[in-house]
Amino acid sequence: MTILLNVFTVLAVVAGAFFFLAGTVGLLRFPDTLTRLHAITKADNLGLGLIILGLLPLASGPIQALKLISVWLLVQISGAIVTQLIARAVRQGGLQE
Amino acid sequence: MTSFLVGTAGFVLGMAALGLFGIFLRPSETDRLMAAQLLGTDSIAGLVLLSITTETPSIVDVALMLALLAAFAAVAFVRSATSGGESNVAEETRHL
Amino acid sequence: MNAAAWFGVCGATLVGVGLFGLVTNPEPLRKILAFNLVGSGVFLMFGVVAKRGAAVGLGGDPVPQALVITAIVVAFAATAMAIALLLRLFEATGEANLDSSLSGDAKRG
Amino acid sequence: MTTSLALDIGLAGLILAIGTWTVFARDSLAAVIGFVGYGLLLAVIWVRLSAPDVALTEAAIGSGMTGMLLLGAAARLRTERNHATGIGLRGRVAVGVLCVMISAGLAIVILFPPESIPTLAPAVMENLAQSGLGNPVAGVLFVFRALDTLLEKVVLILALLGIWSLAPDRAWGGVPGLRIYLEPSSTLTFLAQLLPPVGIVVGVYMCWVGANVPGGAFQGGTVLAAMWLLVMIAGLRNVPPIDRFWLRFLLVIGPVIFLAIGLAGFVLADAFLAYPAGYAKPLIVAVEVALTLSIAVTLGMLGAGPPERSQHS
Repeated sequence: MTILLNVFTVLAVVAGAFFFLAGTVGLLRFPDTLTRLHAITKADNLGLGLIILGLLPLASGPIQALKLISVWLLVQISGAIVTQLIARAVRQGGLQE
Repeated sequence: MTSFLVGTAGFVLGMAALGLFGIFLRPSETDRLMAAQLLGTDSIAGLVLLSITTETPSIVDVALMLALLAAFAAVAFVRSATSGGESNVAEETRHL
Repeated sequence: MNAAAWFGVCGATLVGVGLFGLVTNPEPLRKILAFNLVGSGVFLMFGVVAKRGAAVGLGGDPVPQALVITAIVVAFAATAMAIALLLRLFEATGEANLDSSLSGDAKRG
Repeated sequence: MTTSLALDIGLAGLILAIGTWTVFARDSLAAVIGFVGYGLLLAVIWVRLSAPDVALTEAAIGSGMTGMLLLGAAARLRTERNHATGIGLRGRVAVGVLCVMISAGLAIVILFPPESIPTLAPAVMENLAQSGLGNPVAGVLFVFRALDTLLEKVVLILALLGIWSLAPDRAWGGVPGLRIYLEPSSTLTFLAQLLPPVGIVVGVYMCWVGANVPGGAFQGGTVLAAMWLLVMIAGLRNVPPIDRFWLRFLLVIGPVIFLAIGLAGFVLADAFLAYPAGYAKPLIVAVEVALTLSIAVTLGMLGAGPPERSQHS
């Protein structure tokens, strides 16, 4: 059982790290501001989610696990909204592209 | 397992560094703001990994704090970017 | 060289970089940033001293750590005050510039 | 453990690069954004230095509140062209040499520690049990060096007084000129409705656990202040005029209770800021709760800036 859980952790964390890589590559390679915004928000939130999923079996207790999940939810919500605000400011010309 | 997770934390922060160096060479405000966002998410991931590896539960609290407040600074910026150029008088009438 | 020493050297370098910015950069906002950089460099060195004092099951000496917390708060208070002064200066004169004699030359240059 | 060492060296290098960027970047807005990232990384470094209490403070202040103030200022000054000419090349070189020497001196001091490393950790742990607290840093802040902590709160209030006194005469007692987001009912409204309940829980939690694990009044108060500012920026609540009684009451309640307990120490425990035996923990928790409220209001008003409109206009 422990080995199985460890394999699960390693797989999920590696997958998460891959999405962080994808987010950075997207940020560096995508052609314009809006696509870059899209790349970092989606890929990084997914990466963080996978890493946290992988770490859940290692959490010291249910409260710790709950905290980990709420960190992810917070990043998810605030990241998505901030990105939308940035995108809107760019479209209205408040921010320089 | 411990060095694997620490290594992943290093990798994630390395990705943030790569993104930062790529972005800071571009002359775009939005890209720079994005790079700060990227660093925020990556730091949170790094902290969560370090919390598990060092078995210090309070580090997750630091991650929680960053998750709450990193967005806050960006909101403050977007607000100023959309209203900063206006004169005081225009804003005053808006409030009345 | 252990990890703490690396952070110590990093803190020492940050003090130097911050001082350089504080002296050479003419923009007040940048001076505020540089001032914060010097501060955080000093705090990091304190943190290294605290880390070296780890004993009796603690990760570090709590006295310097508590001092750094107080210092961060005081540095924030100073920064907030400085920013408010700068914005007021900008509002009053239309320029965020410390050197009043420069404002005439600046229009030419 | 070599992976950890590599991580630490990488972190040190990265923070040095970002710090250097904030000094040498041509555009001040870029420098300020760099500084926000610098604050985030600094929190990670404090974790690596086994100082989670400091990491929490740095995360709250460095990336959150300072970031908000600096980004707001940079955006307001964005239209400004700075004409100031810096020091000439010769001066720069001289300053550079001096700074390198200062850094080198500090680095030498930090690289060659004394034979027996001084530490107060055993002394703190020995006496901590008397206070009933479990977090040594909270013990230092509220028992062993309580005067520092009291004065730190006074400094915050003095800074707020300084900022308020920048108000023009006609606006005295009026509404702070916090720049709000100009689009009502946008996605920001949603964020400002969703985040504060979570933030209030986290803030109360930070204050509550501060006696035993990393956390405390300051960290909790900062989260509360950030949530208050978020609600005001989104336009869901008005910024209160600074002459409101409740506002001023909340501003001073923490330091006043702290000072009252400190003065009572003269009678009850023979020294200023000493706690009577057996009552240390409940008294400290009471002080922390009051301080959390005061800090939240002080930081919120620091973020809102000096009054700009009189409330009757």
